[in-house]
Amino acid sequence: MMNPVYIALIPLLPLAGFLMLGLFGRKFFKETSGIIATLLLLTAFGLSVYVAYDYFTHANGGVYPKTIAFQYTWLRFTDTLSIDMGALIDPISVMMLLVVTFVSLMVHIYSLAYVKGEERFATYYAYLMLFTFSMLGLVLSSNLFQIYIFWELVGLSSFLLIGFYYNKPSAVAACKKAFIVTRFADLGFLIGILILSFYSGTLDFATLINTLTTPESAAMKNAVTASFLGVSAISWGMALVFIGGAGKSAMFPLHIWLPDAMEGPTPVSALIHAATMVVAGVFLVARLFPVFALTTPAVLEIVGWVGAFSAIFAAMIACTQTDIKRVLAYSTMSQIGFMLFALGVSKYGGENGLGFTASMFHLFTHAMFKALLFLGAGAVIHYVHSNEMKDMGGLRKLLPITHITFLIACLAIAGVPPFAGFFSKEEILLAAFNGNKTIYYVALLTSGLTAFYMFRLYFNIFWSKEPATQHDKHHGEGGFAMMMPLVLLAIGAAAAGFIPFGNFVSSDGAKLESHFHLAFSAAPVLIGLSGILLAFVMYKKQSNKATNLANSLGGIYKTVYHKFYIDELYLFITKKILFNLIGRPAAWFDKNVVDGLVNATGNATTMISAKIKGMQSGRVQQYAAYFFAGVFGLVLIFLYIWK
Amino acid sequence: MNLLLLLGIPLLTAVLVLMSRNQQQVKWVSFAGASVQLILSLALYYYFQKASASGATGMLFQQTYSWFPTWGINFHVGVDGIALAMILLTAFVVLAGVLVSWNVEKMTKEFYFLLILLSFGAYGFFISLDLFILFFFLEIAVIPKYLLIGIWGSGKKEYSANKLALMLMGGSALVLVGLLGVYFSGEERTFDLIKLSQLHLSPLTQKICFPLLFIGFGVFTALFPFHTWVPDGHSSAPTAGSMFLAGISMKLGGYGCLRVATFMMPDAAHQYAPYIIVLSSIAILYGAFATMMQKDLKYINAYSSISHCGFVLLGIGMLTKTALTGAVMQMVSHGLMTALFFAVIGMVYQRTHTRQVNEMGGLMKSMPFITTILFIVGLCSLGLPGLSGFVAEMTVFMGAWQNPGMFYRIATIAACMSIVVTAVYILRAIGKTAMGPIKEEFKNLPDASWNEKLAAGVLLAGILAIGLAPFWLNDLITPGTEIIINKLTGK
Amino acid sequence: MMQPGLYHILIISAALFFIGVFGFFTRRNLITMLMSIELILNSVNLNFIAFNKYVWPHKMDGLFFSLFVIAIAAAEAAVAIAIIINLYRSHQSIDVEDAGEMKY
Amino acid sequence: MTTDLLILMKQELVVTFIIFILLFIKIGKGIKNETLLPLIQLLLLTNFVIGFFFNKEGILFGGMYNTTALMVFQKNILSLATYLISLLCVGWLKKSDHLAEFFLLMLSALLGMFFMISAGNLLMFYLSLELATIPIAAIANFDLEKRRSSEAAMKMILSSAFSSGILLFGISLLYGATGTIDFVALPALLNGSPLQLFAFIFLFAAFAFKLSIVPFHLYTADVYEGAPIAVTSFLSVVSKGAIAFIFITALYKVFRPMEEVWYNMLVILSVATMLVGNLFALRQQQFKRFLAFSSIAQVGFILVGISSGAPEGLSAVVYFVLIYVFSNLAAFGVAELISNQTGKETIDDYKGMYATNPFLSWVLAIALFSLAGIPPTAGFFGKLFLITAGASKASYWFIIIAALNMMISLFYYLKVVRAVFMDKSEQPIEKINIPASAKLALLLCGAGIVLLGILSWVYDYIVSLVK
Repeated sequence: MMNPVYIALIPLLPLAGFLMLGLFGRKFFKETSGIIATLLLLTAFGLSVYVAYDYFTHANGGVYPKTIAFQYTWLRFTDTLSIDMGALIDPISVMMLLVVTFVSLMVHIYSLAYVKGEERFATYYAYLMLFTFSMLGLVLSSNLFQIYIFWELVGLSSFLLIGFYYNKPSAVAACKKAFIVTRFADLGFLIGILILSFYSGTLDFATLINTLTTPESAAMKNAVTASFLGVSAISWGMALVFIGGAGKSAMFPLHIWLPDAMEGPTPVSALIHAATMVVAGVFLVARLFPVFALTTPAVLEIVGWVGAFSAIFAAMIACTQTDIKRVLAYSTMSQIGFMLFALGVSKYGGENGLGFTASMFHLFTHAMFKALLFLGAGAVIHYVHSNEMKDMGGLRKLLPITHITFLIACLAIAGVPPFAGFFSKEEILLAAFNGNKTIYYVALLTSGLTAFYMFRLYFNIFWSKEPATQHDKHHGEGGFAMMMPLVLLAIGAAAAGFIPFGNFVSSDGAKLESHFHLAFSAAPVLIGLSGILLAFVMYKKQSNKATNLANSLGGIYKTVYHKFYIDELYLFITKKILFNLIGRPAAWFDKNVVDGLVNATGNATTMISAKIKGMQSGRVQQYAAYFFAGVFGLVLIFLYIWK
Repeated sequence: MNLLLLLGIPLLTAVLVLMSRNQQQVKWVSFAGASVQLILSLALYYYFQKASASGATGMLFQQTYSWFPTWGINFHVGVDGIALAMILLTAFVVLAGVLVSWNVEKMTKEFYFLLILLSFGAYGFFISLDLFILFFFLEIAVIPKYLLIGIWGSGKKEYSANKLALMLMGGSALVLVGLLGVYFSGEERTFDLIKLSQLHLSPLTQKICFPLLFIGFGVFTALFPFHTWVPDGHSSAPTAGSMFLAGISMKLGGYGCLRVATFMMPDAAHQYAPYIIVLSSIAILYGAFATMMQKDLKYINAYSSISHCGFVLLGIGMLTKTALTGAVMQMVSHGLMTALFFAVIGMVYQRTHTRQVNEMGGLMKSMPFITTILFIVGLCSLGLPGLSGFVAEMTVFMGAWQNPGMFYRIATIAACMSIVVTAVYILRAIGKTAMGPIKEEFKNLPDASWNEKLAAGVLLAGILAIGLAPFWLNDLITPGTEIIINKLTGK
Repeated sequence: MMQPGLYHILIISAALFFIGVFGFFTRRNLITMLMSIELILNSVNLNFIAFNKYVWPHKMDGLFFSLFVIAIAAAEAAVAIAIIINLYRSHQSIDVEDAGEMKY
Repeated sequence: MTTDLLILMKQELVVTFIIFILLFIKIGKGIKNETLLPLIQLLLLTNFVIGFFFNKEGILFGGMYNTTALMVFQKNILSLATYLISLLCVGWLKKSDHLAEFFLLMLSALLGMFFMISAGNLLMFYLSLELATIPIAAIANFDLEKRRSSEAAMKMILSSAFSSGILLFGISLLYGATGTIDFVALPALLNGSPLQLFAFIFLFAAFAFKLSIVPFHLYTADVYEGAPIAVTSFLSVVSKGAIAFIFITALYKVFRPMEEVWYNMLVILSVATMLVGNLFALRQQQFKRFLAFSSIAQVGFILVGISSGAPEGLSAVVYFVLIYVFSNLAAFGVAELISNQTGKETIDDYKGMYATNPFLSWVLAIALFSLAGIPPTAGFFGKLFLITAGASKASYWFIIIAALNMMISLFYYLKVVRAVFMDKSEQPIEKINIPASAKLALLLCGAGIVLLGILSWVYDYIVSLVK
């Protein structure tokens, strides 16, 4: 067994980096913070590779064991319920370790050039380190509550990084939105945790999954029989947990924060809002997959439908957006939809667990090509100083490396063989085909859309029209620091598909042989290619074909362009309902009724005091009369009434 | 360890402050006193751990002196984990409060004297094991608050000071009646908490005295609907005053609710728990929603205190061990957090001369340290892991959820919902003050001075110590809550 | 001829008492008010004497009490009149209604 | 017998002796105030000190006069208060043309109170009550040229004469019903017949008048306001205290068989007294008048303690009166100093006083806090023990009302504190020149207020006396 210190070091190195740069960065490491952070992360990445190698070469009878590398009790609620901080090592966490450290490393390197000269350079790296730490903690979590803790922390680092340009009002609004929307989803997660912990009596993943997948256990019986609104408690719990996942993974209808999150620096978008954090929801579902699949298949089906719907929904919007980062954001949402419905259609164990493997595989490849896309987009933005497609065009000669790598990524995401996306997507579609036909067709359509909007993006950036002349050419493509990650990721995006993923990751830990069906792949590949062709026709040269199409679609186009008015709906709910119908009345009530009562008591006292002042009339005879009346009052009471 | 030291140091400091010749002397004497007190509290923690390790349970370091034997009043002091946690909280807040008041120019001596008197009351309250002296110390703390707000406050300070003093006195009047009810119902005329807790008070006494005591203490800790002194009082008070008010004074109430009302009257606690839960859930949500509409930073924190203190009462109302532990944790956490929040608000106000969030913006540029602290404390307030608020709130939720039954579930979910609303108002406040474009007049404002940094550091240390490693606090509190819960379940 | 009994005397004394009280309430002249008080005291004296004579003939407390009451009444009257004279100096009136400056 | 007489009546004899000295001084060639005043102060101090020596309990004159250790202590409290007044009011006293007469009358009243406390007989009681009242009416008029002073004296003498009439009528009926006026013999003869009840209510009303219990209190505020502060403080502290003591003795010893009746009366009247006193105090601007109503409210609290009918009640009342002496005299002392040097007597005049007179401000604040019952001042303990004593018997409602009245009273005490410490003023009171003796007295009061509560042996001593 490997040394737990190595595993512990993987998240702790970024943490150390965060503390060092966060506390002293501004003063002592103003220039060197980027290098320090990168080196730390390089070490972490090296450790991850080592751990992964070590883990995957020590399969126990063909099954990868779930082991707890280390665990400390952090907070003990009761004898059985406690938050433990630990590291759970299993195929998916090891895979995630690799993904997170690798992409993060790429982004660190890339940022050396991208963020250079920024006043808060050190702070930026501190935040990146914080994020990396939190994300690593999240994937290593051995405890349901631990994952929640890191869940919140990645939310925080996402918030900090989106709002990195804090003096831009739009960035401020975006980071608030991201935090609050995911927070709202986390509320579901939290309640889900409470429900699960109550019925299973534990927070530990292994025990929890064990208890909740054993139909004979007493806890299980309770959880299934106890119901609310006709749904069993365990289903509620899992569904609520999934809400948390859906929030973080920007699934419909909790996706609204993701496009806005593009206000952050582009490398951040690549790391957090494309490759790692947003797939946390997928990871969570995967983590609890046995419970989903064995105990609450109905909830898993919901997961599938939410994923499928989000996939096509986002793909449609992506076709209409003009901000390149927003296109990528919707594409991310769409791809995560793929991963989720892959899980949704999957079953537990053996061949039936293909969806699970496919989902993880897609997560893996997606991390490569989506990070690449964002970093490429970052290079473009860096060059043209704009996010808008209309400011771009014909950049292929000016940015050759970016162009090539971007193209590779586009091909990968469009599912063109032999790029990475093809393999993972094909597996997903196969799983969907076996599991749920409707979802399969939706997915097929979505792949077509994916190919279309990606190449719309590609052509608009690199072809379309001649480059505008006002770009300052002196900084070129951004130098080695920016190009190296692009190239490395491009290699990943091109080649990752050949990894026999099923050998490593499967729903039950056993190796899963993936078969390649040529006949089956034909349909998605053809659809993808036709999407690319359509994009080629419409966007290769500057023309008004696209505008004509948009006009002919009329209201539909407008609706899609405005993202189905979901943002407006949310705005209405928050501004009009939350603030005006709850907040304002509450504040009013407090000021006028509760406070008013207190003041009224005071005023009433003063008033009574003024009313009875006549008693003290200053006339001695009246005083005596009161005296006498008092005597007679007492006589009356005690001689006649009392007895 | 001799607990009377905890009272002696503040008294000595107060006397020395009165004897000081100039402002500098006053400040340094207070600073020294508060530091010594903090060290003493930490030492107390050390000795307490040592004693616990050797098997001592219950109230440790007890001392009894006969005070008014006719009435059975003894000067009986002692601490358990809960009290110790509160003492540590007080020590942290007092030191920070002394530090942030460094530039009080007006009547400095009196200011510090009152601060120290206030802390004296708090320490006494937490170590009391006799209800009479508990009440004595509870009331000692009222007038310094009145004067602090009335003399050094801002805004409609007289009104706020009056409201605060009167509502708190009203609360303590109810407490007094409740205490007398308990006193006269036992077989023995005693105010001794431990003796009384061993007696079984008659159901009628419990039925009458529990609400009296709970509401009475509840006024101190912003029990809905007796919370209206909180926003006005906090917002009018000078910085250190607000810190003490929210950080220490509101905790007296929570501690009283737990230690006096709930502990002594288990039957009534069960009987009234649903009402407590309803009121505290209302306070949590209602406070949070009301906060959302506030524009003044101090009002924001004050209203959020109502919401946060609701967790304390919710935890008490839930009557499970975890929930009670959570309630105490929330007291400590909220005390540190809100004190720090007020400290930061004070720092901001001192520089910008406004507390309206709409009039600020982009302050991160000119004062990175202060805004970072504002960030951290805001995040603590909205329950971010790694900071104390999260730990406490989660413990309360966990404990609350252990009660089966739809009623408890709904109340817990309602309370959980506040974490979203909290996020809304905290981020709104931070977004408007720290972030966004900076105004011209705020561009050259100085960042925190050494005393402010130290003050923030002290409180932050506490917040992080709980947030990052909650187990020590949990281990400290749990034996205490276990005794209470055993009494509640009749074990 | 009918001997006056205890009740006759008590009735007279009660009447005196109430006349005194009534006078004290209604007269506006301070001296007259003082005289009304004397009426009350005299009713008390009558009471004492009557009780002593008819009810407790062997307990002389009543008799002595009435002697002391008479003496004290004189003292009280002396001080009261002195005060009234001084009041007259400052107010130029001995009407009770004129001396009602302090009120509420 | 003779030695008994000398020792048992030592306090009365000393006071009488002082009265005679003053008489001789007055008859002979007058002495200047500057020398006379210290002499009187010294004599009063002697009077106070002698109270602590040669204590003996006993009965004189066939039960007309009796004394116990508790009574000696009560008289000591009154002596102390008188001494403090003589110290505090030096400014006003020095200016007076009739210093000797003033003390002559005041000490006569004090003598009356001493006898009243020791009275063992209704006749004795009546005589001493008159002796304690009539001289005060005379000295209430001591600001001879002031309209308000004579008005106050007039109200005082007429009201108290009226109340004596009521008292006497009650006594005569009681005599008729029982045939005795002796305190020892009375209880056995009380059977609660309507006539006795009737008589008792008349008696009770007279006590209530002297204690200013609502609705018999109306003269109080006017007299307090009009009379010179020295007299007001004497009235509010010494006279109230003495009456409270004898009232308890009367209720606990003599009218014990009627406990049920007077308990209910006390509850009703105490609630009324607290409420009315507080409500009137709320709206006062004149500081003396304000203190008058506040002292009415305080009496309401005393009634709570008395209502317990137990030794605890008695000890609590004695303790409270002792504290009340210090608190009230401190407040009056500050008022006297200010009024004497600036002529300002309203609360508005006190605005911003802290800036110019920190010492006086603190003394005033502590005194007011003690009156309000805020710890750590002794007033807190005093009030708490009264309520605790009352609670041993009372219903929750009564105690809640009493406790809430503490809150209302805090409101108006804080009004003064606010004026002194917080409000700004265009013309704050200028720096007051505090005479040494007044300063001494204020310090004594302050020390008393702070220490009496914390040093529990004072209370223990009282308890031991009660037993």
